[in-house]
Amino acid sequence: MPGTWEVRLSGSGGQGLILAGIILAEAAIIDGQNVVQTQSYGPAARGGASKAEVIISQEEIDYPKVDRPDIFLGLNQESVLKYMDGCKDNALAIVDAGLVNHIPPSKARVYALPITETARKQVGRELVANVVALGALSALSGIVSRESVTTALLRRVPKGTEDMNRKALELGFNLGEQALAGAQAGHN
Amino acid sequence: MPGTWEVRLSGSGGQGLILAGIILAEAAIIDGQNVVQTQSYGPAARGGASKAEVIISQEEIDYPKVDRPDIFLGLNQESVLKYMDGCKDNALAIVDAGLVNHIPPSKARVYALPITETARKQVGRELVANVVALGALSALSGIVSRESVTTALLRRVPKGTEDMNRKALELGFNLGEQALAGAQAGHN
Amino acid sequence: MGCNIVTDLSSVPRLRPAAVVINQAWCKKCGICIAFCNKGVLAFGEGNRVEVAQPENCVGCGLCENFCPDYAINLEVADQ
Amino acid sequence: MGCNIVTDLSSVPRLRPAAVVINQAWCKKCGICIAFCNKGVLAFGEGNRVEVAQPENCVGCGLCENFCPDYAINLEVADQ
Amino acid sequence: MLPEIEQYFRLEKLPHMWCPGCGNGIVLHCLVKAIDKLCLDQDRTVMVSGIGCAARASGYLDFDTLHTTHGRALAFATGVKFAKPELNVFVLTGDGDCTAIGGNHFIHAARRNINLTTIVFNNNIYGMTGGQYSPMTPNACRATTSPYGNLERPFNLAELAIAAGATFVGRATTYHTKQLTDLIIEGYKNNGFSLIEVVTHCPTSFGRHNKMGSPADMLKWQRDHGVTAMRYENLSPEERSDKFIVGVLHRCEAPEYTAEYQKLQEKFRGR
Amino acid sequence: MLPEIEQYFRLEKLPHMWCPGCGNGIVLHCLVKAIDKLCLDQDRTVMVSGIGCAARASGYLDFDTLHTTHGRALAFATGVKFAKPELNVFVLTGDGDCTAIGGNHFIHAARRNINLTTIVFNNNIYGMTGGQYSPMTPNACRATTSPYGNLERPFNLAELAIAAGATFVGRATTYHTKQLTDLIIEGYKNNGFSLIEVVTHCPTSFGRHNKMGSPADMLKWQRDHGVTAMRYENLSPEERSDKFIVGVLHRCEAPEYTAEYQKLQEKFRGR
Amino acid sequence: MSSEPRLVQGNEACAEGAIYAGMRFYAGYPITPSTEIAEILAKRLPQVGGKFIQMEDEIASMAAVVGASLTGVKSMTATSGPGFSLKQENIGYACMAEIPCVVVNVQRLGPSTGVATAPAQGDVMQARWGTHGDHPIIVLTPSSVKETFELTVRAFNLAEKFRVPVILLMDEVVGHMREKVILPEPGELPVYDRLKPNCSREDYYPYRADWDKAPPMAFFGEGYRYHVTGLFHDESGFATEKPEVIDLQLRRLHNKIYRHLDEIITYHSEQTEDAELVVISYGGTARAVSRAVKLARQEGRKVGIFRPQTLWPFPEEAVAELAGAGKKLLVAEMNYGQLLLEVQRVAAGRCAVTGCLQTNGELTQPETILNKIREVYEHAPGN
Amino acid sequence: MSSEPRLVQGNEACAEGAIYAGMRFYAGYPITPSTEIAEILAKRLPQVGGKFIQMEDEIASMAAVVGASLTGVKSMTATSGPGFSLKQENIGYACMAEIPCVVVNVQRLGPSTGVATAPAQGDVMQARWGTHGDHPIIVLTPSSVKETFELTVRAFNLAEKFRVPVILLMDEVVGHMREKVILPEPGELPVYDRLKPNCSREDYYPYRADWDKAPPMAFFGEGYRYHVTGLFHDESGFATEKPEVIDLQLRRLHNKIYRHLDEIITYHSEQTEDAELVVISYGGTARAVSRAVKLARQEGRKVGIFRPQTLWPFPEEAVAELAGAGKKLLVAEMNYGQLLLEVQRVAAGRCAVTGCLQTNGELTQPETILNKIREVYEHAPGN
Ligand SMILES: Cc1ncc(C[n+]2csc(CCOP(=O)(O)OP(=O)(O)O)c2C)c(N)n1
Ligand SMILES: Cc1ncc(C[n+]2csc(CCOP(=O)(O)OP(=O)(O)O)c2C)c(N)n1
Ligand code: SF4
Ligand code: SF4
Ligand code: SF4
Ligand code: SF4
Ligand code: SF4
Ligand code: SF4
Ligand SMILES: [Mg+2]
Ligand SMILES: [Mg+2]
Repeated sequence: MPGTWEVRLSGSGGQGLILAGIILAEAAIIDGQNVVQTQSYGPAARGGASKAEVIISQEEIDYPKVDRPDIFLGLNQESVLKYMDGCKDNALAIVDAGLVNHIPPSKARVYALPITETARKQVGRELVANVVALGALSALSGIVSRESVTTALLRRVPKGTEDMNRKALELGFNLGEQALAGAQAGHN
Repeated sequence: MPGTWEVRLSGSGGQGLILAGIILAEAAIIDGQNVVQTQSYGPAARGGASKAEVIISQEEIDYPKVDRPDIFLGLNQESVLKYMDGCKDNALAIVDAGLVNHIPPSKARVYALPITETARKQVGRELVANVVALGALSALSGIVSRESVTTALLRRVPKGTEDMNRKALELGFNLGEQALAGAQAGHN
Repeated sequence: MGCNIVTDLSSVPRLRPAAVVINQAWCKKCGICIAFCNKGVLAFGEGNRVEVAQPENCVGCGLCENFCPDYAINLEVADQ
Repeated sequence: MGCNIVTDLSSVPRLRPAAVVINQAWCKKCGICIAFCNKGVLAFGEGNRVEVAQPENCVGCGLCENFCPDYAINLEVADQ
Repeated sequence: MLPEIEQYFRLEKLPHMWCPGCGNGIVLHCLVKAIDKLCLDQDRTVMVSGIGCAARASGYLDFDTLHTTHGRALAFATGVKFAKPELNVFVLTGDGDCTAIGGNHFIHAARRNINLTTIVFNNNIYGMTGGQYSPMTPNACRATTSPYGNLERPFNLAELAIAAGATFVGRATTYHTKQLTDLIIEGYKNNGFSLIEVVTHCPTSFGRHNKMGSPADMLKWQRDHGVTAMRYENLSPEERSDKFIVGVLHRCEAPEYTAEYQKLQEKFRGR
Repeated sequence: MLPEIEQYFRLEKLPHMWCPGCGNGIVLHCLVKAIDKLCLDQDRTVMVSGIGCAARASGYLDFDTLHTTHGRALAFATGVKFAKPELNVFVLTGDGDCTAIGGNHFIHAARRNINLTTIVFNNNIYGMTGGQYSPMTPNACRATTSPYGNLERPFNLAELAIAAGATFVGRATTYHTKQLTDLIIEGYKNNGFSLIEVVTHCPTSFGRHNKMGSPADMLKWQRDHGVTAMRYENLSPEERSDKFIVGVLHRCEAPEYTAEYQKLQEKFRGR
Repeated sequence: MSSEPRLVQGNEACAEGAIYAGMRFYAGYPITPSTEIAEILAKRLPQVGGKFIQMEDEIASMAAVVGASLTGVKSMTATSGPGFSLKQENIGYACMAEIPCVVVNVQRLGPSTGVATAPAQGDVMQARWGTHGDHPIIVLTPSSVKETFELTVRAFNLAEKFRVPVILLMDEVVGHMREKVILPEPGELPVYDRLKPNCSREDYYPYRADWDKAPPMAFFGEGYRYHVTGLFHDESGFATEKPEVIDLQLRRLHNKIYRHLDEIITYHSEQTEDAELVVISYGGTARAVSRAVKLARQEGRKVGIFRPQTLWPFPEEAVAELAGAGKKLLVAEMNYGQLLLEVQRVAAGRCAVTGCLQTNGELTQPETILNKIREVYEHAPGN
Repeated sequence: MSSEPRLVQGNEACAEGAIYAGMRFYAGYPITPSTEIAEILAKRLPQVGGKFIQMEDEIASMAAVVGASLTGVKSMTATSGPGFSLKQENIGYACMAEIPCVVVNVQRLGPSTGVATAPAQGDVMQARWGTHGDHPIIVLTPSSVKETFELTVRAFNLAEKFRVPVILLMDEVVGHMREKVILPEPGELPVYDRLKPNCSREDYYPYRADWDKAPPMAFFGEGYRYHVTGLFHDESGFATEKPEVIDLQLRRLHNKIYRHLDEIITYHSEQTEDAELVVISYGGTARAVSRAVKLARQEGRKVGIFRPQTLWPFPEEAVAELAGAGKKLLVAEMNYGQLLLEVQRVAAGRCAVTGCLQTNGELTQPETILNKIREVYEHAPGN
């Protein structure tokens, strides 16, 4: 479909990917787009590989699942192996540099970014890795505007954690921008 | 159907009509007949009107319910009003002389016999009115042989009550035979 | 109307009632009233009908009315 | 085979074990063993891996093994 | 029947369908006497029952009456009471209805301490279906499904209710009519879950299988075996073995469920 | 894990699916230690569980294992045990599984005193479905369906079991592993219905909502709040208020159901 | 069991048939009009070395039956509508975990409590579709006391062979009716026993079988130490969420039934060859139909009767053949038209399909059916 | 509720739609994938003056809902397959006693425990036939988050108007999906309130109504003092066993639904006029069908889509029309072919009817449907 982005966010159960998907979707709504968000759970959504998917489009969205991602995020090894498959040619793929060692063969443009490390070292909470990732993803793809994603984020996070989250998002934006400017992680 | 007897026994819940029906059916089996026995219960089979039906035939029996009785027994007023309806022309109808006052219009040959009274006064237990009735019915109709009904009765009754039951059955036979000999209760 | 009654009638020792009345339409002939009447007032009659055989013995204790499972006994108190 | 054991090993004060072995494939990094080791033997390492940081301090008390919900710790007793 | 309590009956439905001598009629009599003494508003009082002989009681009483499915009376009643706490809700249930298929709803209603006055007609049998043993049938008793005598032990219903959280528990018999009426009054007044167990007699399905004699004999059995707590105290263990206590067995305070919820609503309404 | 107990696990199924730090793994550990000490025949021992996180336990144990429907483990287990009394039957069930939807089967299994060793993994929450309050969630605690704090009172499960007829009742925690192992041994040895309640910790669905800290913190909470009966006796009422007893809580004798039935069979066989 | 003719009730024939088939475990909860089955078995089972237990409700009864069956004992429960509704979740469990057992439903008038003692056939569709999720099921229905005995034995045979719960769908008419019958001697009817694995524990996969077969079943307590669950599972019995495995296992569950229709489906068909109109009926209603068909024939109308003993899977082929031959079909049942829907589907417009339906709590009378026969015979469009 | 677009989950739309419709009583027991409905309502109901209670199981939940509804409060429960099976007995009670309420079933993969988080549509027939005895039932099924809101409101309107339990049959796809929606303002959607009697207590017969109508319903506690039972009852509400009364009352129960199909049945039909092939689908699957149909049209194939929002009573007339016009019908659903059976029945041989069925726990992909469309379009017999 024209003007449609299929986004797949994946990682382990506790990494907050559904929340990231929701924020991304809400940012797209602020931008005036149509959007559908879905997820898939493991046996009890603990550990392992889980995913959240977002489709963003100017058109009405019929089929709600992502078949062939335009954008892929993989925050742990298992989810990359399980869910990266099927990316479109030249899709954008972002993986956690610290937690992912192997990448399946793909024609995607792959960026390995220190997402979790940034969250742990620069924000002090690994928990916000999802937000860092969201920043990086927005910056690299331009799929949602910086303002919208910031607004959407701040609406969703618990009171008292706004600053921490804003910081995580900024760090993510920076990671993304640096990556855009710098070296691409190479095709393989 | 040729050679088929449809028998309906009715009375109140506690009068033992189902047992009477079973004994009648078993007597017919001893006589080498085919037989089907059914019953209908009230809300909880207590008091009111209940009925047991027996079809006796040389043929195979398909429909198991009695539509138009050849033989009708009514041991209380309510059941006579509710179930006597539908008797065949010239059917045999036996009602309890003490407990039944009104008989609906019918072309049956009606006998009003002191069944319960006989049980109470001559056997000393109202409980065996059903057996008295069975005796009278057999004698009046000849539907089952005297030996068979006696055998069937003695197989079914609790140990220790054989004599009482045999006596009740005899009294019933006598009631029936007297009635045959004597006056018919008249058509109405 | 219970709401106007200050003490429960049944707990007040009654005057000798005018009559023990059996509602034959409701009576199921269970015999409880007969068994519990200490004064032999009640008895089975013809066809097991419960009858007030000895009305003069009744002391209005209300046991029969109290235990009748079918509300078939009324103690009708005489107008004062 | 429990059936050949007369007294339960875990209830007998042990010899100083040769090694506390962590099965990293089963460990879920919950931190219970670290919190309950009174001797500071265990610690989180790189990427929250549980490491036997001070093996020499271990007294073989077995608490870590006992509380590990994932059976990821074994106290391997030295051959006598 | 006292003329002043006739108003609580649907007279046109009488005589009721219960067997001659069945104790259920006596329980109902006591219930309406209690309601009369309590001066309850007939229009704001609801009777909820399950399925069984006892459960047919609701049909004879002139209130809003709800005859539900087997075992579920307390769950339906929870809906009624929670939705409209200003209604007085009585639950009329048999021993099978309440303690067999309905056992779970019973312990949970007690645990929640929801303000339901529950009267269990305990005739120690499934009467309606013709006399199978129930969880309240004494050990060794005969029933159509225990032709060789019941192998199971019955519940001590009062203890179960207390353990589950009931805040009022009492027991009476169809012989102890005055006590029964009083217990219903006390149970109603308790702001929480109240159990009143009534030992009643089923001459047809229990008595007959267990040679208990006439209905009157069964009432006399109750008279001779149900004793007050005080008398029970003074009995020897042997004497106690076949006796049971009649009267208030338990009473305590605990927050009532619908009231707690109302507080919550007041706090968060419009938020 | 001690090498000698590895044989009781289906090692290829490990690591189990429970969350990091979940207490269920500790309970299982104690269970197999008990089984080992009891020298049970692995081929003649059956594990029956319902549905929930705890109920997944059966899949990790190398016996005949039966993972049933939610709340019904005890009813399935009754079928297994009654049909083949020579089998050792353990029931592994969560607090929701056992006391919410399964409450009726629980009180009836206890009443029948059927020889089942029942281990209730009490984490005070429905873990599997993501943290709704259970009948064992303490009053005022938070859960996804009690966002304003739980209005209900929890069961005292031990008292409920005793009132219902259980002949052995004990309680331990995932901290009190030695006691837990011993209780399972004692419970197994009891010829009748045995309940072992294990207070376990669910860091994901209970701990998080109620600010209980890390899994280790939750274990420490158990250490500090579970006391022996003897210690409990000596505490002041205030000190008692947040404590619970760990150890054997009840023990008595009663006929066991399957044995009673076997007697009946012997008596009437061939009649 | 003697070869003397006896007066036997339908419910009694069910109980005795079950014992004949080798059933030695019964768990139930009383409910009219099925209660006699429990009452008879409470007495009989201890005599034949079996077990009877009255559970706290129908859910527990169904659960206990499954548990018992896993120990290798043929197991059964009996109930009526309200209890049948309650058993549905665990019937689904038995389908999923492939546990042989027999569930008897002696139908009464519903919905809800309805009329406990009134005949009806309102649970035909529920017997097929009562539990959630897609599941195959076998449903048998008898018309006489003798057939009740025989179909009870068959129900166990099919349950054991295909490792499924089999529903014996009786109705109040047949359950409470007494007839003269000669009960079969031992050996007279075939009795099928469960296939057990003959491999070692290591080689045993409890859910490994050909694409259309039920796997051999080890008994609990015999050393196979396997896992049983209501979750989707692979051949080893352990839970899986792999789409291809789910697909395979679910397909096998269906195939093991639908690829063996010849073994499963039986029906009774009489005077259909020359018939212009065939009455399709079952259970108690079929007894009235027999009479009505006789009377219709006496009137010179060419009428036949088709009576499925297997309701589900529906004898689709046989009925399609009747429809294809252009015979008018009249479905007589005591409900609002349930099997009628299936007959309409199968007829696929090839013939007129009409219902003779009655739901007033009374057995349909032969006259009612005869009148309908006359009406359809004369007026329904032929082909 | 604002007219701002929001990201809303299907389960949330159900909860909010219920509140919009006036629902103020919820009783439930958690189960995946329906649990969010309960969680949201636990929070929201106290805020709007409503009541939320978590019951001990699904049976109790259904019972409490009926009890609450009798006091005049619009009531609801939500569950998934296993819980839906358990609720069946009391759903039948609500049918019989004519108690308005809404039962949500967010379907997951069955039978039995199946896979709790996997999408499926295996409860379509159970929703129609799950309880014992003959009973009419209304079943609605949404395909999007917005439609979930709207159909929840409709479900309450129909429940209140016809005094029936209405089943809102969702699936995991729609329940867990989040979409951008603008929730309706108050007043935007019609909200129907229960008809109360306006007569005196003496003149009130709780079950007296025209032959095809639901009677007005008095609330408990308002002085009408009437009787409610699951037994067959006459117009006064009291039990009866009179055949003619039973017949009359049961007929009215059916007629009040089947004589008002125009008010009850809605469907969405797109590009069917010129279509040679029409895909019939619903719920989550219909989303994949939409895509597939677009692709098929791009390939030049004349394909349309027919999507019932009312599953039961089935839009028989509309489908018969398609069949009559000789269009090929393809039924796409996530089960073994359930609605397919009904479509076959209604088509009555007038056109080719094929299924595109998937039961592996995954939402059918548009490609799968497209391939099937191509196959049927090319090869199925025309007429
Ligand atoms: C689900 C269900 N199971 C079983 C029944 C059959 N049934 C009706 S009443 C009853 C038992 C009644 O016993 P109890 O509650 O003690 O009442 P009683 O008749 O003794 O007063 C049973 C088993 C039913 N109606 N519904
Ligand atoms: C009939 C039915 N209702 C509801 C559910 C959903 N469900 C699965 S597990 C569970 C609760 C589990 O709680 P608990 O037994 O305490 O186990 P835990 O997960 O906490 O160990 C529920 C409600 C179900 N599977 N089946
Ligand atoms: S107690 Fe009542 S019902 Fe019984 S005999 Fe006396 S009056 Fe009649
Ligand atoms: S009131 Fe007392 S004395 Fe009079 S009849 Fe009744 S029981 Fe006997
Ligand atoms: S207790 Fe076990 S699982 Fe937890 S961190 Fe230590 S070794 Fe790992
Ligand atoms: S055995 Fe004891 S001392 Fe050694 S590591 Fe474990 S807890 Fe620490
Ligand atoms: S069967 Fe028993 S409980 Fe039922 S009405 Fe008769 S006596 Fe009463
Ligand atoms: S949710 Fe709770 S109980 Fe379930 S596995 Fe996680 S920690 Fe354990
Ligand atoms: Mg009872
Ligand atoms: Mg739990």
